[in-house]
Amino acid sequence: MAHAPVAARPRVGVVKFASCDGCQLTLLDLEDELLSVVEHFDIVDFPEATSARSAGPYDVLFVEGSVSEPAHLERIVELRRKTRLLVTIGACATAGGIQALRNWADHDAFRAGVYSNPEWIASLARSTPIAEHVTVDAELRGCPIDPGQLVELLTALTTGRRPQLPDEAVCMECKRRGVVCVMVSKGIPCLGQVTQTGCGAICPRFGRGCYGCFGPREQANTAGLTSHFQVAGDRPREEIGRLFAGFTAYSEPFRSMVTELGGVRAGHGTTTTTAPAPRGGKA
Amino acid sequence: MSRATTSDKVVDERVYEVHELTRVEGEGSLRLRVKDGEVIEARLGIFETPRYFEQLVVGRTPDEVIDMVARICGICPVAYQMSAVHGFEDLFGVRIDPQSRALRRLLYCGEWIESHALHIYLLHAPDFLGYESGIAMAADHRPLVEQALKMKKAGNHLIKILGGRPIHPVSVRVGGWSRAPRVSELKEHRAALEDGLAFALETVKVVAGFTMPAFAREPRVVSLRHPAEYPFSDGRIVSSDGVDLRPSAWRDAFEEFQVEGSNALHARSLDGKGVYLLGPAARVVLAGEQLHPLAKEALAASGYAELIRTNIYASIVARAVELVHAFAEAIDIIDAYQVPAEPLVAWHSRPGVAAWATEAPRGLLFHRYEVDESGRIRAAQIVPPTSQNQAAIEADLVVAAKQILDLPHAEATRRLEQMIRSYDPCISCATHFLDLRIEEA
Amino acid sequence: MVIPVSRSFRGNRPETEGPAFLARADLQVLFDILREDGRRLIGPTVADGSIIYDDITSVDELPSGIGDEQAPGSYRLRRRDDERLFGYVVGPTAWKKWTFPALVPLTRATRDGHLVTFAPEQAAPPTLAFLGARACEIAALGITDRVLIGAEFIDPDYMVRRANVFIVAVQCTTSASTCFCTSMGTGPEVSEGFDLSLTELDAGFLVEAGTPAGRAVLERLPLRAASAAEQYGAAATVAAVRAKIGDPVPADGLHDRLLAQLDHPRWAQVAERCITCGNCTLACPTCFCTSVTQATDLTGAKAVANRTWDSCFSPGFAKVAGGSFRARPRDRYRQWLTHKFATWWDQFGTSGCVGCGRCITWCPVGIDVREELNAIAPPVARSPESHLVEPVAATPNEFVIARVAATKAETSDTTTLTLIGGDPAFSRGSPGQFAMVALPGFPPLPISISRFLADGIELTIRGAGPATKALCGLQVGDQVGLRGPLGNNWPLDRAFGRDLIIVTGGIGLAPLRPVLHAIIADRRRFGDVKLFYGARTSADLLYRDELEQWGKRDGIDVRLTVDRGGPDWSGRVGIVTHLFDQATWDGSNMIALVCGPERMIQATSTTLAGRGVSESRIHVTLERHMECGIGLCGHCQMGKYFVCRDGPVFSIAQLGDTFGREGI
Amino acid sequence: MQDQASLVAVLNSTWFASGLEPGIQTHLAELSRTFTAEPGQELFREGDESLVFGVVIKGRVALRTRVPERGDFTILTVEPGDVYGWSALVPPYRSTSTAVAIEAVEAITFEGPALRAALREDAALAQALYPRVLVAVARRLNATRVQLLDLFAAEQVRTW
Repeated sequence: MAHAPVAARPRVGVVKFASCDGCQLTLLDLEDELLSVVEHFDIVDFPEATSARSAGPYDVLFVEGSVSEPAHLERIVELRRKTRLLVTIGACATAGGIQALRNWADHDAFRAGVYSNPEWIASLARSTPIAEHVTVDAELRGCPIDPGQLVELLTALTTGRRPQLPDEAVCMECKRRGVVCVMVSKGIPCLGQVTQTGCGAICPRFGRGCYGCFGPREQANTAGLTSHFQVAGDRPREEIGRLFAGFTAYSEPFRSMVTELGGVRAGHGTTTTTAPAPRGGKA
Repeated sequence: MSRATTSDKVVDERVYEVHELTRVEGEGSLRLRVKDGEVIEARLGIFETPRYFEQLVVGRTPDEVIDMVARICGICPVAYQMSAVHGFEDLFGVRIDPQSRALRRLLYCGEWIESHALHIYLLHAPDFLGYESGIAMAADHRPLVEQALKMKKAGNHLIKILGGRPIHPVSVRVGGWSRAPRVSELKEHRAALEDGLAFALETVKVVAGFTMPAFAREPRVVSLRHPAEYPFSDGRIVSSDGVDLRPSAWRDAFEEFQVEGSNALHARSLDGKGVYLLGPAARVVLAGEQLHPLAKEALAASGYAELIRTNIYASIVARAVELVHAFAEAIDIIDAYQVPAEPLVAWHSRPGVAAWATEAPRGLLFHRYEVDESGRIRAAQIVPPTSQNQAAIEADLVVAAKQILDLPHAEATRRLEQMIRSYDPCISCATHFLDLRIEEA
Repeated sequence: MVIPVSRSFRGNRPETEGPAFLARADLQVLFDILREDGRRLIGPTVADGSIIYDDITSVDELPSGIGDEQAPGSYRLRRRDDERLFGYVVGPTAWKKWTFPALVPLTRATRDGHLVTFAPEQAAPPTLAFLGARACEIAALGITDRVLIGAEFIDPDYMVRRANVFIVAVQCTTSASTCFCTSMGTGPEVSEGFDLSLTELDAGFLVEAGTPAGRAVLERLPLRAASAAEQYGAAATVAAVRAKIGDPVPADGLHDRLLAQLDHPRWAQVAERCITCGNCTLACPTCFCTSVTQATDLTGAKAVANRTWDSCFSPGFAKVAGGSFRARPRDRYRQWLTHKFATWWDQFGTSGCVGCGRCITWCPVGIDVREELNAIAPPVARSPESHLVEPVAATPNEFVIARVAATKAETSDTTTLTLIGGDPAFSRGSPGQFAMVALPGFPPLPISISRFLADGIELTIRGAGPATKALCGLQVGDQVGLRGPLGNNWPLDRAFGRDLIIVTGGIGLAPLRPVLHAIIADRRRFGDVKLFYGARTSADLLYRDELEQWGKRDGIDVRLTVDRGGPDWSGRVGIVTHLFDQATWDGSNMIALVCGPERMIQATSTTLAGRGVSESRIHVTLERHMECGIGLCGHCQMGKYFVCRDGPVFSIAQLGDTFGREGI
Repeated sequence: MQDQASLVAVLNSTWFASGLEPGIQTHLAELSRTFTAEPGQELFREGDESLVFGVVIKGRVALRTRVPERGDFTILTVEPGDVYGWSALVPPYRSTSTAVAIEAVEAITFEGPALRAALREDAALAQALYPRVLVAVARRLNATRVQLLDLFAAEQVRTW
């Protein structure tokens, strides 16, 4: 027939690097689809879910987690070699994850601050996204990924079409759902305008500002937003920096904002620019 | 960290080794060396990559910390949010609305359901029924697995109603909730929870029917205990041998230490009594009195009330009993729910130490944060249940070793893996580190 | 109970046709009557720190004594010092939420082996009553009517939803700092487009009927004649609002002035502040741009096409295979503003803005359109090319089924499909028109018709992406969904008795192939006919056999050239313009038809001009991102045209200076 | 060798030399001669000294360039009316491509050195001719640019 799926029953692998396992868990959280997913996909390697193992090759490989220890470096290249379609899932794999905040810090200070015997532990100075090391065919953003987008990707695979993953702002999702803008109506700083949607605008729906876990959208005007926060919102630079210093901090242009504004304390115990004592709840 | 320690080729030595444990959360390995019938090495190796959370939170605000520490674990993010938020509210003297407190318990119910259902059916049951995975199990036991998934979904959906998504929910804030659900939202989910409860009760029967490998050892157990409720986030830290502390005072009785060959720190008690066990079995033993009546009945009927003290394989029964409790209490909370008058109460930061322990699905989870004058974190310590259980696991490996020597090598190795899964180890949780500078400070 | 009460008041209704007075205490009666008539009441109520329009059943749910303070990028509720029920301005979300929902299922499709089905979703909308629509909001509904049901193509979903609404207007007795209805000529006075109108006074409301339906409801209300004082008071309040708003954006000549400023440095400056988040467009009561997404199940056998609100601010909105036509934020801001205030007139004979101020209030960074604008404009007539054939499946959600009768591989990546069935309308189509072609689960694609048959059409498709590759992969017997024939045609009649030159390259020959068929069928009516055709390599030339025939047999001067000459190729090498750079012939009596990449069209029309072919005689086709094919989704807008509906064929003169300009 | 009149006529028929003043046309005609080539005949070779500047009257000339290990590639074909060998007028007077007749070709040619000398001595001739040479070269340049855009190339087709 017309459509050309990747394979009749694609051989699928699910592997992890540095991560919390939440994104691969999202696959197991597809409670309604899981059993029919395994009918259409041959899950050959998924350590968290099955003892059956395979060293590949894979038609589709879902990669969770960031590259953050020496062994990861060869491992990802080796996996890429055995894979037709490599799909990165989640903020760690697509952006380096929250652990990438260490990329602004002194790694040795980090380790020394953490270990009695740092020499026993191997880890890289930087936590980096998979795409910094190998070609990635598709990425699912988010911390964690959105189940709906995962299903969309899987159905696109079986249908043979391009997955429809929006490149627009979270704001679009807010407006479509009739969520009242928390920034305009409550003055809550929100990254929704510069963040790629896909989450369903969860944070604004729950009375919070978006904290960017789906990462920067295409052409995110972070500089424009920052000057608005500074001028209109009268917020200190470092506080704005911490907004960007989240789960996708290492993706440009968030990365530049963190570097420029601060927000990550380099190493242990160092002090930072003064900021007012925070007020939680309703002021 | 060496991911594949190749087995030495000593003639009279047997090595049982699993280079990459499966059906556990995170990356760990098992190595057991037996020489002339004597165990000379028993190790649960953890090579999950360190992510330095205790360092990442330095300089951040309490609400930011709640978002960040959730990312330690995709299976039990709520637990991390709970230990952190209760610690901060304890330090800042925040009194949250009673309904907000009820919602916190409800959120924990959701996580226990999701985590226990996942572990019982997709990770652990395949060991007892002889399958490589829950998915493979579905081929022969489809209705069972479908029901299990339904049950799991009911838990996930509960978290979604309260926090927007099952993994890393967003609404837990110091002072309560960024948004409290409408009564109708919860009521709409009640039916699914009723179904879940029914199948949870069935589950107790199912797992009680499994053939448990023989195993006898009575470990020292530790958990929270509360006079009026089954322990989630409140009560006192108690042990089977008389420890009795405020949830903030974990360090008065316990400490963490680093072991070579593991990315996780082990924990031990300062009184030198060594290893202790956390988790469903420990809670049922220490706080069984506060189990929901339905759960109590189910436990009694299962005939495992005593056995779960001594046979680690039977922890799956304790887990099923807690599943019943979580569903039953969730329904009670929903029936009594009214929207909080003030979902988010105002609060002000004050410097000091914010410390608290709550009951993650896998056991006691302790957080400790030093908050500075500007309301930022100066230092942090996070002690997850698995790093506390690690010593107990290795101790039990030694006991188990003696019982599997006559089994064929592969079967023996499988049995050891099954035993490790009985602890539901959460390895990505375990991979977090004590900041020794706090000790010096 | 209500009805008896209202009956008992019948006698007291004023004889005069002047406005009547409804006591505040009796407003609930209006609620009850409307609900008894089976209507869901949508009105203002406080939720989540703002006044939103939502389901309400009782007067108690109205924002009694609550007002709103709006400023660029800021909205706050405030307690009023009175108990007015309508003492606010406009809410965050426009009424289009109900008449033009954010998500509408369009089509359900299935595939079973060769067979496909496409079933349009039939909207069964609720019967609604809008309570508290303001003058600007009613004007917005009027504009959307023109856009979505006012032209030759209609949005059936909108039509039914709109028809089901009963409108209770409320005169503005207060205004926000963001209001500029006065400048847009839409308010504050409500003068038309309502069934009932209310003007709020402290003690109650002046009530007027605007339609028979409104009159019918009015007659059931407990009313008394409004006193002169009440009438004066009401008029005075509204007048005061007008005075307070003033005329922030003087509107004379705005259209022309704006379009004369396409290169103004301000576009770049505002783009530094604009986050291109799209909030302004989705908050706008008249923005109607949409996109269609496909939802399939794991088997791919079932698919639903859903239409969602989209925005010209999103990077993907104007994307085609080669990239986006509005790559820079400044392009997108200019597109939005010039469309709202200028080209909207050209397309729909009205402004696209009603001055409600939502785009100002709900811009998170507080960009104020009024600051960005500079003055006023009279309408200019739209200049669409009329359709020769009434297309089939003319709404975005219908398709007719056609069957693949033959497939022919033209080149390594290009295939010609012969589609039989569909509808006779296709065979009556005209050279240059295109069809929307759909496979379940794939986005429908606009494909030029490359041959008209008695009982079907041919489509020549280049497999560039998954969807086009899927079409190229179709086998004989497979079915597809079709809509069309759409778009305008090559103006062949203009070439009667004249010389004709056809210049094209690559796949661009496909839409011109029917032109050649038409010429050959009636060769004598045309003078000298040239076909200059370029391709990348000789292997990329389409319709090889036909090309030869046209040259040898049909008296057409066929000249081929390729960009890359391989050893096997002894023909011409060089770009198409090279074919007549050196020519000395005179183009003053010549019509030119040009199809190809925009850059190639530019080079060609320049060279043609050098040969004396005037811009009004050079006809070209433009490529844009098309989704609906009938001017309802907004993607393919280019200045005052929708390329799908007003094109794809345009004369260079028609395009004017927008042609070849970056970011239009 | 044809007579002046017919040469002038032929020159006049070409885009390159049409509409020149009679005087200049005569002068050009004196310098020019007709030239014919068989299919396959090589007119000049890339890198050699460029001796001939020509205007194609009939047939087609392929301009080829050699890519090491890929062989000869036709970069352009010269059609009737167009010029070839412009490098005969521009230092260092070396051919930038190899010219081969791919059909029977008739052309009018000028000896490079002679034409250059004439252009040096006859200011009027130079004034009339150089702009046209310039236009011819400019057209080449523009055409080459468009060719470089590779407008008809299929954009790379990825799975997604």
